[in-house]
Amino acid sequence: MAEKAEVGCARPTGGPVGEEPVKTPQDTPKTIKEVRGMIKVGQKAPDFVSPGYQKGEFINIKLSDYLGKWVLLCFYPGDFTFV
Amino acid sequence: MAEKAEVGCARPTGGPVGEEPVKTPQDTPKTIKEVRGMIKVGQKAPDFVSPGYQKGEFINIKLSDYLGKWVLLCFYPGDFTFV
Amino acid sequence: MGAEVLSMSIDSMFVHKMWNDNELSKMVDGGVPFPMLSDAGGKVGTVYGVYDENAGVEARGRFIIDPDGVVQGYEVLTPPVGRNVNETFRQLQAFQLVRETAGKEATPSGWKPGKQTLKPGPDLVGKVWEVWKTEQAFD
Amino acid sequence: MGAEVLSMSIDSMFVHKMWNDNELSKMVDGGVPFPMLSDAGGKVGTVYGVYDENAGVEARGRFIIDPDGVVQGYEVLTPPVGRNVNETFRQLQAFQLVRETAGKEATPSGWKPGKQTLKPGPDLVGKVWEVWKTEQAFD
Repeated sequence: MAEKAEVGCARPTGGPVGEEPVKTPQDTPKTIKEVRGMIKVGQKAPDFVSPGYQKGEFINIKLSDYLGKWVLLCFYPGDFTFV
Repeated sequence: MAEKAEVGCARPTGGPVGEEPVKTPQDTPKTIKEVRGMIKVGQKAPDFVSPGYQKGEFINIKLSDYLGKWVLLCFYPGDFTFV
Repeated sequence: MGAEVLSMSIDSMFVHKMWNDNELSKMVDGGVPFPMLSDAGGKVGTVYGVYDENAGVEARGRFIIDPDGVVQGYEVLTPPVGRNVNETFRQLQAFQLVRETAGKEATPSGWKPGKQTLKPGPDLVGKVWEVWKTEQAFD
Repeated sequence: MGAEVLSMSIDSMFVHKMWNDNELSKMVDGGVPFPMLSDAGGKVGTVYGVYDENAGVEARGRFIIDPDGVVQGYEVLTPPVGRNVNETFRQLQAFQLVRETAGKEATPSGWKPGKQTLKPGPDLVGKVWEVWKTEQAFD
């Protein structure tokens, strides 16, 4: 699930992967523009790949590798912050 | 704050009011498209007008009339549902 | 509780009245006190990201809006799972405290009124573990 | 608890390691067990609506994703207010129950494991007040 990463001098980065969110045919063009990229319950979580750190190792994670499991994805403002 | 509404035969409706969300100058066009209309913490709640019912009266509400107060805006799937 | 409540669904205000009179007034003394708003067609719900075009209904979205009209927090759940009103109160009280202290105090995970806050500043960087314990998030 | 945790911020994986080693391992025995992901530039956070371009950091967004990869619920808070981990567990358990019963049971406001669920159906319309009391949301 977590692929171990080789680490060089460049800071690695990740990003969203896969198709754009599905557009339902009955959407008007205006609606499509407004809802594009908006997260909605009942719809697929946008897939992504991301480098990370876990238990002493640098790894690469792809969200879709977690299909079949429940996932809690938690964003936060930053390391060494207070809350 | 809540303006009382005259009720005729047509079912009244409301909708968002005011300007489009502010675009920050450093956004690339791609980013603007993706974030447009997306709710974000730390940014203004989109204003709207809406008809409603309160304590025996039909009313009209405008969100921006509540400036100066904390507001809990709660959506739910529908009247006479179960949860 | 220091906040105005507005509820909203795609039901008309006529249906809101019927629901209040026929069911909710049997659950809450005197019926629903706050405005029950009607969002026919989901126009407002679309802007707030809670309208499901296929089902034609709105998800359980809850938005905390401060006195400047700024969204401080929100939560969205699919229809079968109900909210936790106590958690909404906890968050509202936390946002009100942060606003009253102009950001001088922050509320750590699991904070509720009466529990310890944190006072962010350079001296606290890397030292949160000295003043705040993980168990405090759960007591 | 039946879910995989992924955390994400704009910090690099090198900073994640330092935070784990120098502070978090003093708060949690053995350090952080789950992957701490790095979202430099906020590209993933932008798609999830939690990235603040002006501050260059991400808000406290928390997304519950089911085994089909579908978002069942989410919550976003501004930085000064911490989450309530117990509420996240409550919601996760509620979504898991709804999935296990294939929607035959729904969890009313304030539900937690062991408390009454509702079984939606035509007979229940307008009769929730007979089987479920508002106080149950708070006990």
